[in-house]
Amino acid sequence: MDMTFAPDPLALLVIGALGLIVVGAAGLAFGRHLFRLVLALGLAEAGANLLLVIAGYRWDAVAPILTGSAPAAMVDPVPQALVLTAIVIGVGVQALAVALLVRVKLAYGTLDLAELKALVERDIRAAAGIGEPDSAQAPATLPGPAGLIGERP
Amino acid sequence: MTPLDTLYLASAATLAAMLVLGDWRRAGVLATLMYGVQLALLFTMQRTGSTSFDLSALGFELSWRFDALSWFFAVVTLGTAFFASWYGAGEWLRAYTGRRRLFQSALAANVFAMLLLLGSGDLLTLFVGWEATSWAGFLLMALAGGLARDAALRYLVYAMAGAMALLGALVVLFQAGGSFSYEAARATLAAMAPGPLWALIILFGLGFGAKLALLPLHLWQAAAYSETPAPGSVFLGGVVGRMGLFALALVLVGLIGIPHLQALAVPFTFLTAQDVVAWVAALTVVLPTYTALKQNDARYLLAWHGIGQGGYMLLGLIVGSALGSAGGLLHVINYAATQATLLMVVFGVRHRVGHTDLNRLGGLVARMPLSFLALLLGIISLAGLPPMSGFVSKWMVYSSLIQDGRPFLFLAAIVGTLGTILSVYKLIHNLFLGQLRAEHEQLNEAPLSMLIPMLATATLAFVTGVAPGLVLGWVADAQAAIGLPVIDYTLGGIASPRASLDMLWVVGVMFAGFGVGALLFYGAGGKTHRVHQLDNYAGGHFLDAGMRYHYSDNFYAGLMHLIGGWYRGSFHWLEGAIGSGLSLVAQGAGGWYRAINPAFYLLAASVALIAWVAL
Amino acid sequence: MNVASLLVELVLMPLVAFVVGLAMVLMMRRIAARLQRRVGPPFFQPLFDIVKLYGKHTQTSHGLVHDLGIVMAVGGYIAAETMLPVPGMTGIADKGGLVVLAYVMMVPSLGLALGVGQCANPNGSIGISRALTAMLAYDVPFIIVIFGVAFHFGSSNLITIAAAQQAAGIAGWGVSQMPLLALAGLFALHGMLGKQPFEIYVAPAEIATGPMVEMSGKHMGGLFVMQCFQLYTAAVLYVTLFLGGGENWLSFLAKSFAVLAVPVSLAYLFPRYRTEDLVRLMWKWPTMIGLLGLAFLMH
Amino acid sequence: MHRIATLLFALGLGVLLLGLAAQLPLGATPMAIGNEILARAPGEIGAANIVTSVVLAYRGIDTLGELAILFAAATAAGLVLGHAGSRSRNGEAGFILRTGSDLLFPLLLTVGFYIVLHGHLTPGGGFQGGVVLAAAFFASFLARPSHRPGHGVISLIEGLAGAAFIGIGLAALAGGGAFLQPLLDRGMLGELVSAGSLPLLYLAVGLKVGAELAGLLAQLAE
Amino acid sequence: MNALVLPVVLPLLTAFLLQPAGRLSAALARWAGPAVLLVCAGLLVQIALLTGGEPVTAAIGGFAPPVGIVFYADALALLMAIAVPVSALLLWPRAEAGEAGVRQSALMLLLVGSGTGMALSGDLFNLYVFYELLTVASFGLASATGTGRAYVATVRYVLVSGFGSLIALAGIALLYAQTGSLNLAQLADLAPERLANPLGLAAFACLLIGFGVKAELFPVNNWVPDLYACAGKPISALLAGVVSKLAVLVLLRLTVLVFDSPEAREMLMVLGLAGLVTGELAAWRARDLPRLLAYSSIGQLGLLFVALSLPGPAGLAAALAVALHHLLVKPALFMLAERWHGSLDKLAGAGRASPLAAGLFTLFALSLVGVPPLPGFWAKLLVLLELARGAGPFDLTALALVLAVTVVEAHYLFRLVGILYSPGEFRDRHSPRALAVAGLGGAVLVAAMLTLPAVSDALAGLASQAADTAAYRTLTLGGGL
Repeated sequence: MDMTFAPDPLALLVIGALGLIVVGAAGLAFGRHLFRLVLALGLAEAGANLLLVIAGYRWDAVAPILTGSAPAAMVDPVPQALVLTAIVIGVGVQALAVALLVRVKLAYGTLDLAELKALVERDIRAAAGIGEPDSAQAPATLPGPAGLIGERP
Repeated sequence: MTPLDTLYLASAATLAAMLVLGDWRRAGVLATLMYGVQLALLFTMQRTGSTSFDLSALGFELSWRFDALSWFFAVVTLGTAFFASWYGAGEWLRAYTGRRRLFQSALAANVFAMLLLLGSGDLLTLFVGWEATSWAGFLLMALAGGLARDAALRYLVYAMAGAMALLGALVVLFQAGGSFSYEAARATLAAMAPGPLWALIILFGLGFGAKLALLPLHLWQAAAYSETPAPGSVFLGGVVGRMGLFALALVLVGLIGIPHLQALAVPFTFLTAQDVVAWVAALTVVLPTYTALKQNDARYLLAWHGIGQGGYMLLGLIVGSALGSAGGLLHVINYAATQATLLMVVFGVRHRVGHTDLNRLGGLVARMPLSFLALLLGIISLAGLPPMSGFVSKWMVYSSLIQDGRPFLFLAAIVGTLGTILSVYKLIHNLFLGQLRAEHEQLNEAPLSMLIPMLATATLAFVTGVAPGLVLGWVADAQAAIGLPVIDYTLGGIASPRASLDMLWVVGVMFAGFGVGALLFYGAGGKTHRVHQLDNYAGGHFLDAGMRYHYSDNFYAGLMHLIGGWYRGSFHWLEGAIGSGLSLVAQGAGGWYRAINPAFYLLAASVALIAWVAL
Repeated sequence: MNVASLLVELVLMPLVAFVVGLAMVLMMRRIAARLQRRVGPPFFQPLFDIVKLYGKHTQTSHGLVHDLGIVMAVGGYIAAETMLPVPGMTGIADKGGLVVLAYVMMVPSLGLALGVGQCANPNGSIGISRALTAMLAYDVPFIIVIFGVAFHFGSSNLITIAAAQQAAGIAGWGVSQMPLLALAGLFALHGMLGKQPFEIYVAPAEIATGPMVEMSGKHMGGLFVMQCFQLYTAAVLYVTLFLGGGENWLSFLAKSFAVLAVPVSLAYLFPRYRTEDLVRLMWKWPTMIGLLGLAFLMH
Repeated sequence: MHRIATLLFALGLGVLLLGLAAQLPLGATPMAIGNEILARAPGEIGAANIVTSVVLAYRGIDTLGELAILFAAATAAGLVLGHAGSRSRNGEAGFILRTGSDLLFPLLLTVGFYIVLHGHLTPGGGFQGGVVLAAAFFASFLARPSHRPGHGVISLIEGLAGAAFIGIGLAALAGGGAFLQPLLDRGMLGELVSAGSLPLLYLAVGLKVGAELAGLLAQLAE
Repeated sequence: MNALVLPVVLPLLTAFLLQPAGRLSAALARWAGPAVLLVCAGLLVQIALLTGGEPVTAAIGGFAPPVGIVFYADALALLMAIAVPVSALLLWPRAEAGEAGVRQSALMLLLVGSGTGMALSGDLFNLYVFYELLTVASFGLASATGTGRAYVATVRYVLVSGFGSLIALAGIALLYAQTGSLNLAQLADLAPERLANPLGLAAFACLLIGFGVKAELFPVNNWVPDLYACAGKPISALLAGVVSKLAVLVLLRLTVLVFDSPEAREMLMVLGLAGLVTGELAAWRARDLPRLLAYSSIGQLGLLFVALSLPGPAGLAAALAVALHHLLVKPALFMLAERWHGSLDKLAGAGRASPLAAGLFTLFALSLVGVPPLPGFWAKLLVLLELARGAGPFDLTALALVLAVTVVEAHYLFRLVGILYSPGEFRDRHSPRALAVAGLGGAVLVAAMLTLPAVSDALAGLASQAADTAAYRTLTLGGGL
């Protein structure tokens, strides 16, 4: 581990990456609106990607492209390839998420979580044929007639 | 092909026959015959035992064999099944509106499963048999639907809790000893430290106690047994719960051993494991008996007594002396005959009347005298009065408690008996004595197909009461099989210097006394004027025959006024509390799964995880 | 012992019991009369009562079970007498014992209960309910006493118990060895007899509200016989357990009568107990005394 | 309450993560595979851009998976939005936008293809180029919503491009090699026609990504 | 064995070409998918027959591992790989007309390709890619019912999955930063010196969370109930059945090969227990059948994770027994749920309406609860025995919890059985295919019970092979082709 006292650019990058993750996670937790959640997720994902790139970084090395000149020490090409893949994956997922949000908005007219929750719960219950909306109770114990239970005074 | 193989084959054949032919008009007769055949096969088998097949699965050996203990319980099982099936073979079956094939198959499955359990040759087979019995019992209890289904479900919870406790004990024992065989288990248990041994005893106790309906695992039994169709109820009430006793005898007595239990102390007290078990048994005698006193349905009343009587068996067994354990085991067979008789009568009444509500019956002795006789014999036996068999086994338990110097257990046992006397009197009084209700005036005696078995079992209970030596031989062999001291018996009972009993003489003298009494009554004195039952006066005032009253509701009002407040359903409270607690946790769990944005929890979980990792 | 002499004993023992029981009934009535400053009945009055009751036309019989109840009540006690050793006769006491006797003594109660139940008179049923409750009350101290005695003498065989006391003399009697239990036993015994002040469940003075409501003629006569036996059984049992049994007839009878006379005389000082009060009383004092006695006995 | 807890948790997460990250051997990656690839790739693959070697050769099947993911996302989005029924957009964009997009379209197309084709030489490649291509089509679509390319064309391009990628892989397999084993001559390092089948693969990737993204965007825009 | 790659790429190829093909012929688009799956299954079976269960590898692109990506097929991997196309064939979604149907078919094919890849791949990042592909494909399939609630459920699924995959990515980054490798075999080599530290454990935790999303692992399984309730039942069956097992397989490989430390196992056990308890308790209170099944699925997978945390081949055998049992039973139950949609209370009479379905349900319920001699019992017994062997406080707590939760499980399952058989007017949806699939599951279950000794031997073989890390490493890194 490098022990220089000067502000270490790599350390800053790490802090940035972690910060992105943390901010994304906090955004997810704070979010009251679905679209913001998707954005927060993208933010956090960017952080993770950054972390992955950093994982392949070496001191005093160049990008892994052969330029004909004497090959200097190069950084690890693998994480870069991985990140390339990961980014594209992220794009795909985000696009799909947005598509889904469009549908949700069409179906319920809102993307607010609290409202959605109530609407969806009612919807599911209605579809399943369960009556009263907020008694999620299953009969935990036997409903016994008085004669069945001997000991009640 | 060993005799045991033949027995299993016959039992399986019965099940198969019922699965195929269960809807046939005469299926009941066929089943009865086949149970009879099994019983005959059992009697031709050597009492000391027989082996059967072995299996191997996942590297475990499973084996089945009979010893004298199994044989003894098998006799009770098949005997009860025989009479229960007979009871249900005739008119009862014709009137039965449920699914007959299902019912007959369920009964046969129960018998088969119980025979498998009784024949278990190692702990794994024991568990397999145990589960088979539990689930067959569940089927039998649930098949009537409605209330029966709810009760069966409750049973299932207890039975599964028990089975899981058992399974836990088994796997722990397996890892400690490396094998499921009884020998290995015996050796492991003998060398085990007190802590784990206690844990195992508790687990086994929970496991087997659930079926025996030991306190506090007894709440399920009354309803589950009562709501089953008549022959099933007779069978369940007569014998099924006793499988718990069998298993406890096998494990607590046979594998751990009474001396070991006596040596195992409860920390910080002067009690031993034996005392604890004995006290559980004693409480099981007392509390359910007094609960029975409060019942207003004949079936429930009897079922609650069934719980209490199980306590006597365990109490006798755990005392561990020759006399006590013989009493406990003997009570199994005595009780089976007794309870079968009583339930048959009660269901006979139900067959005729349509219900068994103790507050809406009375005076049936005029219409159903033979049923009355059977019930009379039954309640005398259940209450443990001479000359019936129930007395003999209870006497042995009492005597052993005296000899062992256990005053409080003795007190508990007798207080239980007193309660039984009170409540069985209520039973016979409210059913058969007092005023006959107008709507029952045209009632007929129970049909013959039901009368014969009930009188037969009553006779059995009487004969084994007069000559307990007839069955004490079986008991003695069973004692030997699980390493208990063996009782020294005679045909009439026990001959030992400290406590002797010769029922032949006692009963002889009793009947002579009755004879003299009868002579005095009928032979001497003036004429007797037979009046109509309702020709009554009270305080010089004629009681109008048009206005019926039978003192039946809240029969022991005075007593209940006094002691009714002492027991307020704390066990129900406990059960309910556990259910509610679980419900609360479950609600929490459900809430977590319904949270539409789980990110907050995820965040919290991540922090927890990473903190765990980093620290 | 040969069978012939045993049979003779079996016949004699109930007879003796009946005669002594008659005398006991007489004694009780005399004591009661003296305490109430009356003269009391003549010597043969109990016998006359029985003859009268049996001889009368029985107005009401509610059928077989009704009659059977009386038969069981009388027959049960006859059987019980053969299990109580008296001087010179042991009957089948070696084949039963204390516990058996205690349970045989419940048979008459059951018989009575059945008979009354059959009468279809609600007052009778209420009476039985009371009687059974009372049984529950006095049997608790009684059990403790039985246990203590059987434990102390190491046997539940009455012959052994009596012999052990006689061998040791008065110091070895139950009453000197276990005074507290003896006291509790006296309570229990008294409750069992259904005499003042615990007579509410029999309700002899207000027949119409008790078990006897439908009993007349022979039924009542049977019950009278039963009462003779009951007094005898209780007294003799107590003597056998605590007072050394019967070495000879003289001391035996003296002790038996004394067992009845002393508490009865005292009991008249108390007012009647209601059923519930009876239960409370029995479960409190005699039970506590008995348990205390047991504690001393066992350690 | 909830918010405060969230904040605390987030802070805790950050602190804990930092604590963990401090232990990472940053800047001194072990490069167990990396070194070997750096050493072998020029000779084995013949692509100047070693990342491209990794993407298309050493980890070619990852790339296939990635294409499949894009395809899956597009298909799923199509499935999701297909139910909605298309709402016709009203009117065309303004003159400036139309003209601008017309001007941009060939430019973007050229740049896109350049990036795609030089993927094995310089930073860039099928993904980056594909995005540019998609942008070209999307820009024209924004300008003239009515003149959108049909679903059929897009799906044909994406299907064929994907199939081509797999086909190249299978061709190697059929030839007795392994799936996605490099075919064709490696050529001279740094030349356009070099690195064997890599440029072809990248072309397939570029077309597929372009079609995929164009389709996705078009669907979302509807 | 380069042909190993075919069952992965053929479905992908078909998926790519399905839409253009659909324009040519509707029938082609409709039948191409199942046909390809059949081919894939046949191929895999043939590979299994050729190798006879011995592990083989395939280096993709001809690059020897660890540089290239390697496919590793031992008996377990092949079994899971075969399970994917077979399950997909049995649970192929109802054919929808037009473009939507073609798209659904394409997604199914993608799911199968990626699933097979997950079963076979021996490279961590490649696993991640396939995992993501599978996830995205399942998004589409799950929302295909087109109801609003299905979209919302899918969105939640997307969010949790997204969270999971970013965590997994971070985990891969952590892992890579320490070892510089992604090949499982090489990671196994490097693990003792590089990963036996908090960072390594952190990487494991991250991967656990990441791959745990599909495996319904505790903190990331929040999406499960609503999705299963709202998605088509065949899709639910597929996700709960084979897909979750694939994720488990990945975790199994990671645990066995790379993170074979007590701390990692402890973590797995705790999370498993949390899932077990919360799942079963939630199922206890569930009021409609799909959610009940979903919750119980969570619970059983919790049990699976508990089993997975047990060391040694015996522990692995227990885990595999639980996994295979669940793989068999849960899809069958979901297929039954297709006939019995809706509130539990309204199912009264279903037993009379279709006795076979109710009988099958009872059979599965018995097996799930663990009634001997059904396979479920033996699976549970193995787990319990291994827990008892461990005998540490964690193990014993787990033992007690597993046992206690079984009681709850029995209660809710048989409460439902009771409802099924009580009188009522229930009319079930006619769905012969659902019944056939469930019947098949039941038949296999019974067959397994009857051939228990053989099955148990096979299971032990699978487990010991899967637990043999040395063989894995030699075969993969020794350049065996």
